[in-house]
Amino acid sequence: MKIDNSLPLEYSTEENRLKILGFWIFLGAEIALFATLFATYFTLVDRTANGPVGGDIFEVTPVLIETILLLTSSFTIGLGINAMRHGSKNAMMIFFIITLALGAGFLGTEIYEFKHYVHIGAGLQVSAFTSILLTLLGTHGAHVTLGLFWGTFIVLQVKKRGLTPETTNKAFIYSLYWHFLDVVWIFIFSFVYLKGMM
Amino acid sequence: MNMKQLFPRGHVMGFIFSMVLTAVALGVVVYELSFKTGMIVLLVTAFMQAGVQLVMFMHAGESEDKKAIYTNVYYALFIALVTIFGTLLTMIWGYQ
Amino acid sequence: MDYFDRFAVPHSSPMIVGSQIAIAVTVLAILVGVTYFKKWGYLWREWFTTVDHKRIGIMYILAALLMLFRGGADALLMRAQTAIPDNGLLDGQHYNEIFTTHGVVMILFMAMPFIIGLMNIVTPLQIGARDVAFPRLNAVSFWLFFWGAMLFNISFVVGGSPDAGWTAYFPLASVEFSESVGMNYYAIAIQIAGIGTLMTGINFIVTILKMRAPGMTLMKMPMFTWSILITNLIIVFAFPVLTVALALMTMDRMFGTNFFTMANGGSDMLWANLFWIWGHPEVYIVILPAFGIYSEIISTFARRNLYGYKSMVVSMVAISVLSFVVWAHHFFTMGHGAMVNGIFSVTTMAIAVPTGIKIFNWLFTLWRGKIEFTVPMLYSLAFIPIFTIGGVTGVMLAMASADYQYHNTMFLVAHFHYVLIPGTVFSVLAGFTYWWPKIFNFQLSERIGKWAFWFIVVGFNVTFFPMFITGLDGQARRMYTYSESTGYGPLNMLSFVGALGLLLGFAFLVYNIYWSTRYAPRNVSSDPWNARSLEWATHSPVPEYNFAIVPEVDSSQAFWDSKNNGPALFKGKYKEIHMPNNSGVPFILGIIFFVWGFAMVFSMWIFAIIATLGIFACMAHRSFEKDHGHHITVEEIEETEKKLRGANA
Amino acid sequence: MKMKWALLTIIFSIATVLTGCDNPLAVLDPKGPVAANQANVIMISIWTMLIIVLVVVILYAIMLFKYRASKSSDDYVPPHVEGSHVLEAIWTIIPILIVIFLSVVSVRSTYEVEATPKGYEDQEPLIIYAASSNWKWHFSYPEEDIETVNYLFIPTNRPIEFKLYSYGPISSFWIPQLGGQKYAMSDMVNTLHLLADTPGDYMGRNANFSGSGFAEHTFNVKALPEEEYTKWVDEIHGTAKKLTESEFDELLEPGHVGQYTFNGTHLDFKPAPEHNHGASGQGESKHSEHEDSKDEAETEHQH
Repeated sequence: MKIDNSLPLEYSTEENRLKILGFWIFLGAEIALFATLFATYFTLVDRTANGPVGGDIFEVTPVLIETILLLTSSFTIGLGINAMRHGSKNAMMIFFIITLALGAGFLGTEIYEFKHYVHIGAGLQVSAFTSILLTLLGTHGAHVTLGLFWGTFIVLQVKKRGLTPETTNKAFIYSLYWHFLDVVWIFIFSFVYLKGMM
Repeated sequence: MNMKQLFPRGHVMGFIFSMVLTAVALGVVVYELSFKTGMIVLLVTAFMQAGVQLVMFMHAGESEDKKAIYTNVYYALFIALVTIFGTLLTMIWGYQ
Repeated sequence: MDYFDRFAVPHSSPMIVGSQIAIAVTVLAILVGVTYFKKWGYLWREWFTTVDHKRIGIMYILAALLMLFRGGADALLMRAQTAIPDNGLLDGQHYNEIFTTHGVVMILFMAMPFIIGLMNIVTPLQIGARDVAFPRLNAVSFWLFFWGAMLFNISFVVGGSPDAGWTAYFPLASVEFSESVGMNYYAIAIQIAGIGTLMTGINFIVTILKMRAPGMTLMKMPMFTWSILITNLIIVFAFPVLTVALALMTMDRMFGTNFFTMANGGSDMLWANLFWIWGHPEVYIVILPAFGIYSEIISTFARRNLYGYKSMVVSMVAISVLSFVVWAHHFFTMGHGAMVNGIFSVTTMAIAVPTGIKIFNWLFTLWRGKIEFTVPMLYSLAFIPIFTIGGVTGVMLAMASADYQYHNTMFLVAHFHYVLIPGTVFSVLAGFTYWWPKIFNFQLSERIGKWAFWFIVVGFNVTFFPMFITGLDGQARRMYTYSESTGYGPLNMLSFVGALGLLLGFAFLVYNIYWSTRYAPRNVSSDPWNARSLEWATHSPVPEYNFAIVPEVDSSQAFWDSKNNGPALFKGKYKEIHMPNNSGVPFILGIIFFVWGFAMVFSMWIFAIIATLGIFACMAHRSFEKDHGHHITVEEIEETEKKLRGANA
Repeated sequence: MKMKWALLTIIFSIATVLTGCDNPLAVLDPKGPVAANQANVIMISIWTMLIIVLVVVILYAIMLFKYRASKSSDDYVPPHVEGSHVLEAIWTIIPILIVIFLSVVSVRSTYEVEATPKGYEDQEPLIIYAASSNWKWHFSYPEEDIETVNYLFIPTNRPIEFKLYSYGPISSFWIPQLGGQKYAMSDMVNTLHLLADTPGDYMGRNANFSGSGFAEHTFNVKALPEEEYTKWVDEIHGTAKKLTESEFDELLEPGHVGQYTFNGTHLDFKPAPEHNHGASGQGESKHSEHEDSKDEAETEHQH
């Protein structure tokens, strides 16, 4: 395997560069996926039937906690990649573990939020609005859940195998995924919650 | 590694910036802006946040595939906007 | 036994029982045959676990041919049923199932895999690469498509076929109006195959962007490769929409959500909207590669370079953008005002411009050429006028107010068959015949091929042209019967006669494969058509590593140049080649997805959860796996090359 | 080449069939201004498209005839020609002009068919609610307070506004000789403007696939002069029985029924889903953004 030492490890082989570009294109597809969910959300947002409207059920506190947790985790994973580029395995692992902890905190808050919605009569089957609200949030939440497992695998691999072209490549791609989830959340935060509460 | 290496300026600034943008967006609810101004504020802050993530954290422009990556992102954005606004046009705005 | 009742077909008939028996016997015969001839090991090592793009391509095409006959049988039954008024061959329910599966099978399980198969075989060869960017992912794509297609096909004999049309409009496709598991099959099977397709899209974009031979800039890529790049771009951005739409459909049918329902605020129009946001780009996904194939073939057999290369590329890019902004023309009659209809009417007609540019460029590629009428060329030449009719009727349909009269009629059916058959079907038949010697090292018989061609072309026109007329006379599509007083009888009979012609044509095609495999001369040259692009610079059959030395390229027809005193393609010495290892995981993942899908269709949640865990286990395995591939040594390359050169000397 | 002649024959035979008079095709045999408008657009587009097809076919025939290998000498080597900016510009600009021309025709006609036909604006349109259920059509005449099933009587020379909706799958209301179709859906009401200027019997049907009974989902249309129409209405007032809710519910059951006539309409006890856009929770607090569009929709209807 040819390793180009002038580049960061995650870019150092041709295979790595293919994977990074491939993942960017995958993120393009993810944008289209979430755009479709948003389009559906905006179409159905007023179709509340006998169920509640957004303004009735949204609460600022949990949403703000989720936002801050996720934004911070996006910051820490950025620091993790920075540490990785400086070759500091330990710092990188610490930042990744913090990221995963913040992600788990986000997920916990979201689970609490979902339970709350079902409790106050805004379950999945109540109206077109609640169906798409929970589906949109749920799709993002499922991505985060998957990300937590993925991140754990990467931490384990870095611990065992050290910073190699493969592990750094995986970690970098994972960071792209995590940042992307943050971007999606920003749009959910703005156009689902804040717009709904306005 | 020292603190400066662990917490590079760009990342810290990006993080502070994203927190500020979140606070501004939150202002829409706190200050009960009109729907129109509120939407404008939200659009601006959301897209700026996305930009911060894309450029500062995701390093979209750092590799030899910069052009392909940006083309991909712009194309995706185009599709996203067409899907969202096209759907609104055919599902809601189009009916009288 | 109650548990097993759910697997019974709700609306059985002798025909279905017959098929159940036939399918069971065939499957058993295959299993026994493979065991008897001790071929399991061979199949597993050489095919099920392969990551070689050429073999994956062959498997795609085999599956597509199978599906072509499944969809073709459906079509023939439809034409037979409507050949005479008040016919009793099929009842309404069966007819509905048949046209639903005909549409899904032909578009998603025939046209798409056929095209993906050709692009698998040809694209890496055409850009001078040794494989695709992610060979393992490529195998996953194939097996997801394959098992998705199989899942869809068993609906016919287990639990009941989908019956709400390939467009599956709500509320007709809801549990309320379509109680059997048929539409569950639709939602789940297409989902599985669709995920595979999305991965193919990513894979080929990266392959084409990053793995071209040195010197091959974007504007020096062969036109087929260009068409594949654009096609995959559309795949990547259109398929996620389908993923979402099908997921919402699944939730509506299984979990009681209210996206498209009639109660609680659901919107049936939204399904149509999402379906066509994917559906219209999908049309271009199956048409653009055809444009690429024709560009290659016409230029080869006119013995000329492609006319207007740049405008060909620009028009394709324009089509890819426009394809995303026209979808509402599929439901002009849904009641949005004149403003919306006007906008989509204009964007739709605008597509005619880049398409027209391509037609004229092909015509001028013939200009001052030296045209040879081989079978691939015949299909390409037949395409031009027939597709033009398809295209101009498309413009007619794009006129919103007139569409109120064409919509849902046989006129529309005639139009899209006039686009898709010369566009997609002719092109894959042409490409299949054209690239056949590259894959198998012998040519298909030209004589039998021409018989097939003439029956298919004439049969096609006789089948579909009358539909333009019955459509304008008010015959709606998807009617299983009509009364004699409507006067639709004679023309429908004519359609049926044409369909029989098509059947004969395809019979010749199969016979050709059989005859040529047995009797055609072997050891034809590695460039039997005197062609122009890089895939013909390889040996036939192509060795595992494609190119012993990576070619250096200077134009879009580098091989032609090198044959005509241009610069040599292969410079330098053999070096060790790194190749990916085979893997059984993609195949197993495909089967797990099949089990998952089957469990989902019948709401057997425990099995579904177990299968889901299996899918995650496969992904985790991949994450921890260390697989660095293998190396082919210089000695091995020398030996292979010597053998292949000897064979073709 | 045989193909060329085959094609030319086909094209001219279409032209003859389409314009032929002995047995005209329904869509091209309009009996009212809306269908006439659409037939006109169809003919304009056919003739325009025929020009394009002819240009392509002629060029095609020339190329195939002149440049086949059997006609050229063995040592002829076709030249390398990149393309021609002039020619490529020609076949870009001319299609653009054609598309612009057809766009104008299309958009203008689309606006026309979405309004009361020209020359009849001074008349009060007759409003008929056409509701589909599997697999029947229910026609309610609120003005006359009568309801029919599976058949439709209309006065000639009076604009008619059909209000379309459905009690089941999406259906498409279509009377080819009076004008194009439009969808009837469960959560909103669509408006279709039609007018018959010739008395006669016409075929009407659901054109959109709606399940196993779809093929027979048809209705008969009879257009009568105004006075005969009034006579028919009076007759019904005298003879037909009153439509009850239970009877209507029974009619909604899936299946095929014959023709029925009633006094009174189902609108009294089952109003059409108007001004609704499927937001079944009407009157609940709405987001301001959509409130605007809703208000507009409402005022539009009052015009």
